[in-house]
Amino acid sequence: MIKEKEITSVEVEEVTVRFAGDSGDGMQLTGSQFSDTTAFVGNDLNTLPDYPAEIRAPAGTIYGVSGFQLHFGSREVYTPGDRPDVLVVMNPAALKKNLPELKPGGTIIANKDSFDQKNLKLANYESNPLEDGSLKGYDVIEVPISSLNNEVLKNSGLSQKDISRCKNFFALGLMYWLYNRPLEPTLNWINKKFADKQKYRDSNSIALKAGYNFGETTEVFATRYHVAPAQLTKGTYRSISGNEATALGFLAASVKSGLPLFLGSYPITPASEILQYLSEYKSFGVKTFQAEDEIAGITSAIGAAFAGNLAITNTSGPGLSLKTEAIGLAVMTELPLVVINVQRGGPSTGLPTKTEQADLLQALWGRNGEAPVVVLAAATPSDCFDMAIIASRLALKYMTPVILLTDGYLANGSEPWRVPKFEDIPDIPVKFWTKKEGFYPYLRDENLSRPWVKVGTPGLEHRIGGLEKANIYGDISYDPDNHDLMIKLREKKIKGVVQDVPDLRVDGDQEGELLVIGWGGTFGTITEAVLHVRRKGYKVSQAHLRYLNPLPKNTGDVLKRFKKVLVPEINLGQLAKYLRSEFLLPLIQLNIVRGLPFRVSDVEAKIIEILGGKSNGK
Amino acid sequence: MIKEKEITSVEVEEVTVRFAGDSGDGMQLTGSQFSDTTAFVGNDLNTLPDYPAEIRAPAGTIYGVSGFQLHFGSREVYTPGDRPDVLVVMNPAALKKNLPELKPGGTIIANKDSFDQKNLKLANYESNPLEDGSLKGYDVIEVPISSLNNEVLKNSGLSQKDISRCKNFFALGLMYWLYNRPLEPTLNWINKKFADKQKYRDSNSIALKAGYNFGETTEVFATRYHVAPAQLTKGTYRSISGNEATALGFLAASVKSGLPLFLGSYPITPASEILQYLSEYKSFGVKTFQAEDEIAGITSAIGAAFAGNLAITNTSGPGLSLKTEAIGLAVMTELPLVVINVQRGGPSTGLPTKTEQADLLQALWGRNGEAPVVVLAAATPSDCFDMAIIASRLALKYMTPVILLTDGYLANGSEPWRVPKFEDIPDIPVKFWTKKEGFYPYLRDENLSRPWVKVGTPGLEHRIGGLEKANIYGDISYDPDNHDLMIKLREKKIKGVVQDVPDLRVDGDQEGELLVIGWGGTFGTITEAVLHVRRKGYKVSQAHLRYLNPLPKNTGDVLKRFKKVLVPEINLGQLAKYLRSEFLLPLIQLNIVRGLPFRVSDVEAKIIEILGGKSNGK
Amino acid sequence: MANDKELIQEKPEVKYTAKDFSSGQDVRWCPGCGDYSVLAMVQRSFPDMIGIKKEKVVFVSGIGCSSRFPYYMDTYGFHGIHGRAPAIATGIKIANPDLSVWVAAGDGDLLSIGGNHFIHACRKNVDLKILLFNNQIYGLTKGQYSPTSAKGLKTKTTPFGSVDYPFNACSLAIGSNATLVARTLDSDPKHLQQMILRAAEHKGLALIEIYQNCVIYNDGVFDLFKNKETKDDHTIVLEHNKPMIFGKNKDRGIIIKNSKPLIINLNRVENSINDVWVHDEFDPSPARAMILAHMTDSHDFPTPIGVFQQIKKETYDEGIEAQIDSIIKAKGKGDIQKVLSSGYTWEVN
Amino acid sequence: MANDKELIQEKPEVKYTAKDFSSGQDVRWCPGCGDYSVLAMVQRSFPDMIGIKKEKVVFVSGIGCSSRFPYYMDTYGFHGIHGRAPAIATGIKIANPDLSVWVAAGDGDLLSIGGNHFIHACRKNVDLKILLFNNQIYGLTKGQYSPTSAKGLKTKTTPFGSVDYPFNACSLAIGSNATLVARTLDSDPKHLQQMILRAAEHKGLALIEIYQNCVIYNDGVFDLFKNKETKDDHTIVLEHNKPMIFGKNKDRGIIIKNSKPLIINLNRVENSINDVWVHDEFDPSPARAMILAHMTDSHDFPTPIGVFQQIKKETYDEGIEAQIDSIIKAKGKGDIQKVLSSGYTWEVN
Ligand SMILES: Cc1ncc(C[n+]2csc(CCOP(=O)(O)OP(=O)(O)O)c2C)c(N)n1
Ligand SMILES: Cc1ncc(C[n+]2csc(CCOP(=O)(O)OP(=O)(O)O)c2C)c(N)n1
Ligand code: SF4
Ligand code: SF4
Ligand SMILES: [Mg+2]
Ligand SMILES: [Mg+2]
Repeated sequence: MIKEKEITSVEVEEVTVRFAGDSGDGMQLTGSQFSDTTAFVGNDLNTLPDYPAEIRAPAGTIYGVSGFQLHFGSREVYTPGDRPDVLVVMNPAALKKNLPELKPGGTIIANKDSFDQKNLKLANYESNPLEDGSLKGYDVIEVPISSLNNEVLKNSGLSQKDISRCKNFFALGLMYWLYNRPLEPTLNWINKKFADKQKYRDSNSIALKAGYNFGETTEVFATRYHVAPAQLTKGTYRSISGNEATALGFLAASVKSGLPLFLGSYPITPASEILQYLSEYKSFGVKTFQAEDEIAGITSAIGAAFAGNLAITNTSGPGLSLKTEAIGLAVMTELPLVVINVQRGGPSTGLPTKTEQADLLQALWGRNGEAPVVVLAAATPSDCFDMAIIASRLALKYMTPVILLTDGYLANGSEPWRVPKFEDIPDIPVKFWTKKEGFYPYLRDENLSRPWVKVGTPGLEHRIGGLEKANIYGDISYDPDNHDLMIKLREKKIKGVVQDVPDLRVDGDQEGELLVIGWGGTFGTITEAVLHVRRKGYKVSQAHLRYLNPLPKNTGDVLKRFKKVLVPEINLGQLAKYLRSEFLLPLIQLNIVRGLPFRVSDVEAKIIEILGGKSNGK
Repeated sequence: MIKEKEITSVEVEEVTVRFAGDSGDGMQLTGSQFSDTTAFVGNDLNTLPDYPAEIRAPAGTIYGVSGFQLHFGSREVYTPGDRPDVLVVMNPAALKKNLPELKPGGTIIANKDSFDQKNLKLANYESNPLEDGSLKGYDVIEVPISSLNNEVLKNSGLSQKDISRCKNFFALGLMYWLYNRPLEPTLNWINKKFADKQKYRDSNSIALKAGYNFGETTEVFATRYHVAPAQLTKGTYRSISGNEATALGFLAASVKSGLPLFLGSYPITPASEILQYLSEYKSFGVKTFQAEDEIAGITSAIGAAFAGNLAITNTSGPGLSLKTEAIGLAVMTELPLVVINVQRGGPSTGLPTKTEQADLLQALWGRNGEAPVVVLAAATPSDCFDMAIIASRLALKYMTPVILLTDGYLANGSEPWRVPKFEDIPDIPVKFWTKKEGFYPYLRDENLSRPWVKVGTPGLEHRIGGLEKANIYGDISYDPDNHDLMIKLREKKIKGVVQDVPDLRVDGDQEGELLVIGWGGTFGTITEAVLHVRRKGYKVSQAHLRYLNPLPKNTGDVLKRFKKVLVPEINLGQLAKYLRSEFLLPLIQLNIVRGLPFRVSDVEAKIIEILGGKSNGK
Repeated sequence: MANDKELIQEKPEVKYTAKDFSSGQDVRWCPGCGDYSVLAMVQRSFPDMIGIKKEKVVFVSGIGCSSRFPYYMDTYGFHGIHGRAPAIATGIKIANPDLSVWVAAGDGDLLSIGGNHFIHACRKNVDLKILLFNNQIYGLTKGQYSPTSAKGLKTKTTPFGSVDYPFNACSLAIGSNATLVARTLDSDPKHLQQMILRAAEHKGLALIEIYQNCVIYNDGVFDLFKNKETKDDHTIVLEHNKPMIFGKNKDRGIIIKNSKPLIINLNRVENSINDVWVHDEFDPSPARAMILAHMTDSHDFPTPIGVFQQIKKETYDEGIEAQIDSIIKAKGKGDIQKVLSSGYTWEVN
Repeated sequence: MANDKELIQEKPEVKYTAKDFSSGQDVRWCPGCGDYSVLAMVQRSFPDMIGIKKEKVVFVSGIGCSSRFPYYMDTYGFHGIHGRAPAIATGIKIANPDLSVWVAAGDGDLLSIGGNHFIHACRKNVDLKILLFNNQIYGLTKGQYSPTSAKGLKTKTTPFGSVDYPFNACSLAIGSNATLVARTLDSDPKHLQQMILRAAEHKGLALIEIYQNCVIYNDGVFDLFKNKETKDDHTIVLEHNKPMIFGKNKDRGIIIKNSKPLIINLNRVENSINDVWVHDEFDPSPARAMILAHMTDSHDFPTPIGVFQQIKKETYDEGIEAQIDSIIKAKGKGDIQKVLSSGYTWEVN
């Protein structure tokens, strides 16, 4: 029964959508297809998957729910969004789990068919929320997705199980209609993916189109949303997650430096993907060594660094703890090494699949003895690419271990990335020492770096190790004054890295009432919060640290230019501790440690609270 | 040729003596005998051995030199002394190695016989320093110790090798004469030691007496020193090193608490002795488990804590690094555990036999995630006993890991210790939870401690582990708000330990110009330096931290009462960093990292420099 | 969580049911995972263990899908950190030798990061019962290869196939002097239960290698040993004092020639069942167990299922207790005041 | 320190002397330590290794007396942290497979803290030559017992005697699938040198267990195998294809019965040299090597000296290189721009 229907088209600036369903419902695919299409139409966007902690929990249970959130808009988007405006739920468990996060008054698009006795019970619902009035206040749109999908595919020749697998495309099609997105990108993807499986190709396409048409024709939807393209820098874009960006960054550093890349690693959530991505690049000569444990991961990398490779090791919290002793060895032997730590919820095993920023002090000082290293932190998923290259550059230039901090949110979150032209990335110069004359293992150049000799170079046979080294000569030395000298030289070398650290940039007024300063993966949230409060008429400046040790040399100056400084962190105040001890300044902390990215609204509220709740004008 | 000789008797307040010789020369024994006798006559004293880094380096070489320094006096003595007043050298290598440390104008007592071609060469001497004038400015006393010793023992029936082994007793006898000490304590020791070896008993006694008589009769010595007894608290005393005191402290805690002691350990210098001492106490039911590595050392201890033992693990720097991850597990499972870290020179393998204070920040913050623990540090060798008991008490009361820091200097250094009456030591109450009603693994008492159930208790079967725990119930919980709550509860619990931390005591004026604040093993040096400068007319106060986390609650107040605060540390300023971040106060640092205890004179000089070089009066 | 069932009174003869060993927590393995069957069999076996009281039972694990095991048992349980279960368990056992201490560990947990603790527990003959959930993959971290994965296996971290030779878990245990080494299958509940009971009865370190199917990341690796059509030809069930024969018609036998196994066809007239190797579980020589362990190196030989070897010798915890007892017997209990005042002392008056 | 000898030019045929391999650093072991003889023999052996250039040689160690070894060799050297030498060495070998990578490790270093890295290097058949300085004690830390110390040994940490059963290093290596397993003595320079050369020639993981005397903390533990009067009765020198006979008069032989070794007296008429077990170094079955390894379990049997087993198979580093080569051959060298731009892309204009 097709008839003309009246549709209101509403222009919105930004929307947050969450797709949620059973692990088997294909929500990750649905989400990433929606993202790709959204990128294609020119919106800015940011995404975050929410995997269940269990590998494959029983179907229909709450802990089996898989989610994917994306936030897109016609202006710049920095986070995957706080609470979704729209929640698409494929079953009752998905509703149960995600409803608390939905924005008050938000829209729920529910697969009505799945709200049967069995699934309600699995989701611990006493009665059907679609019927018992408990969803009052939300805009609930019930769509019999399963049965509509079954209907259009009944002649597809697919088994019922396979037909059912197409229903996420139906939902996707419906969302495309709702947000005015073209079907072509996904249709192309389907064609490619199922190139030699015609039945699947056709069925998925049919389901997608059916969903779209359902929106077009049914009475249920009276409003359609339009989100205009954002103003973005010209170029070729792709979507990239932090883990993939990290892997690509080191691959690029390897090619740029002309050094073979060696990754010594042991799988651990949420860092394993870096190993997984890099193991794909054997055609670049990349060697990924899945070691027996984290200690072998790093010590093999130290061996590879000694042998002349670009050596890296990646891990997450508990693994960083295990690498502690060996990082000290890299400090003492002054070998280039990058340690990537994808922070997750701690302490101990903690919350392995969740995000946190609580490994900063460990990265800075968590080693026996005075063992200074360079510490960096990526700010956004795509920034991981840049920081990986910077980390490699600094490690090689200063012959030092570098700890690069990312986190679970950056690792799994995605954002559009303007693909760089490889030739635009500056070279990474590497000079191995080759001449016999004047060679001593602990000579120092103008950067206090010692010479790097590729093992195998004739005439330069030498020995290094973890005992204290005689200055210049590198022999074992128990001399008290030499020890004092070397302790101070190593410290000075790392302090000297500041010459390669760009000054801390302040966004907004360069001085004033309030500066919000963060580090690492909270960049997006803080940025969005600052933009929001500015729009509300508050004056607030923002700075963000990507270099933690050494800090940019103007850091103290920047902080002192503001009456108040707010430090939001997903820990109990680690950066705050550090900045306080460096600059003796009182700082205001915001510490919410929920294993999740900050909510923009939490940061906003805190800023407004500090500013006394009244606009301090523009 | 015996004749009356004129002897001047000089009264001195304090003396520092160093015995030095080849590893085989028995210098440690000589030193400890001298110490025991010195204690016996009522002096206060403090000693420090200086072992060669090599196990048994070739005889006569510089790196084979073994030393023993002791500092004794008629007033309180807090350190083994800076530069010795008297240097006893058994061979040229001992002179070569130790001369730079001798006080200008100091006395050298040299075994002349050993300054032969071969030994001079082994010590890298071009010419004989006893003859070439290079010792001008010192008071050099050449004694043909070897030949005199050979002479008196020629009829002893011992082999030449064994005769030669007695020569340290000759030297000891001579020193007893010089410092007016009785022979009886050592004679008694010899009689006991060689109870069934008459030949050795007689020979050593003869050598000892011969040395004494040599002093009495030879022309060479015209002066004899007298050091009056010190004013010491009444009681039974013994000499104790930090490692033995640590071991005894935990043994006492085990008896006091009624809990079997379990030590999970892996040997490492300078911490192995704690394992060695405790392995002697099997008759107390002590279980010492020498594990395959440090990780097994601590994780076995965690297992033992779960099973209801008083569980401890000991190590030094690199081992602490390896225990990092497991300490986090103990934080999450909230089990009582003491981790003893005997700090040594770092980073990495560093200077294994040397002392340092550079593991403080690691102890405080060197773990993944927010993993707060109690951190304590012993101030003197005998204080290790008290701190071991305190550490056990806090671990058991608050169900938490406690890190107890000592260092290589405390571990090996000795001081007189007034043996406590066991009944005077307060009990350590332990209540295992036994009743089924109302039991939940993560319930909290008034101290925020959770219940401890001895495995084997019927009806209380429960599971704990390293994943985040639901408040009260202890189930695995991924709930964001629960995580935030638990992170903050764990922090709060450790902060609450402050109720058991005595206020920071200030020695000297309670406010004023300058406070010197230290922590751990530098107590003696700082105390002596402060006493010295006070004697010189300067006004300076002193405070010393034994509780590092939480800090005594009046710490900030104390610091603020002084215009200037000096923080001397054998690291690059770790306590200073911590205090700055806590109290936002500028601090003056003194950081000398030579693998050795501070020299009193260095601290003195710094204090005087800060005070502008002129006495600020009394 | 604390269990909220009735307090089980200290009676000498408690009669348990399998349910008494279930903690009631929702089990969160993937549907079809082999771990379910192990859990069921363990819970069913405990009531059959004579003299074991459940409060004396501890399950210790590291990290992995299989390491969730302790949460599902209503006994004491400790979910440790990755790889450290044998060390934690050793501490528990030494601290309280009365306990029955079990380790539940994956192939990554026990043989990759935990390899050292494992071989040292074997060497020392600590009285631990180790259940190795060998699915030849890292399950929990979503499908990377493990030290027992077959060479060439394509996984997330070996997209072009692994170049590692795998560990042979039984060979490693034998090389480390474990005193009970056995293998079983998640799919054979009866045999699985037998092996669990054997471990329970053994005084000393027991390794039970369980071929466990991971339906998600390594589905079907053990099918050859499980499927009706192939299992008889590809497994051989070890029985003490029985000739080693196998095959659908029990017509093939193992003989040993020059310390190497050979397969003979018993249908041939020249071969007789009397020539066939007779299994001896209690053979103290490691050669037999080693030959059995390495029969899995090639699919030409059937994979042995059952007890490879069991040796009786003092356990580590017994040794520790005996030493303490003998010292106390000889010297008496320690006197703390005496120890504090030991060595050279002097009086200050 | 950098060596200050003449730069050795890249010539195909460099003729070295032992001195070329001495770094000239003062050797700091105790006088009489068995480590000296190993050092001398290693330095003497390198000139005999065909085609090895010294700049391609790396010695890697952990911590311990024996771990000072690299400092005394004028080759590349890395003195790592305790126990990690096999892992560091693996990284070096993978990064640059052209190098000849040697590990010098004590029994504590390799088998206690480093046990896991050791067994994994064995399993993977990484091309490392491991010299195990087994003095059955912790030397550097001054005399605590080690995992190879005999049960009952009194040491600083076992004042009442150790209750640990020791590891059998060769058994562990065999259980972990090492491809060359051999044993020698510090006191037998000729044999020591032979074993060093065997390790050098072997492609794959070679474990050379060296019974090494620690004069200070465990003096004389190997005397039975060294003293003129006892050594012939207590050791048996393994030679390929030779019957296993031993004894002062070479009148005792080893036979194998039911996979167990027995000693026969060849002077008896009923015994013939033809019955004696003939050693086969290349026997691929682990049973033989295992029997040999466990002959040390009791002093009733002579301790085997020599190569227990050598197996040829692809090394780990070869596998890695081969995989990379085949991928590049098939797909060409990677194009970085292509990788950066891979996946779904879109244009913003
Ligand atoms: C120190 C540390 N490293 C790594 C991890 C990540 N991790 C958790 S389980 C696991 C391996 C799981 O495999 P397995 O032990 O075989 O257990 P399964 O899941 O297959 O039962 C890894 C690598 C961790 N939790 N901790
Ligand atoms: C992480 C760590 N743990 C412990 C030590 C202390 N340590 C140094 S060497 C050693 C063992 C030495 O024994 P072994 O490996 O047998 O070598 P040996 O000295 O006997 O040659 C130990 C325990 C250390 N340096 N680092
Ligand atoms: S991932 Fe594999 S091992 Fe883990 S629960 Fe699922 S099926 Fe079992
Ligand atoms: S302690 Fe023992 S192993 Fe170490 S150098 Fe001395 S003799 Fe050799
Ligand atoms: Mg597994
Ligand atoms: Mg050793």
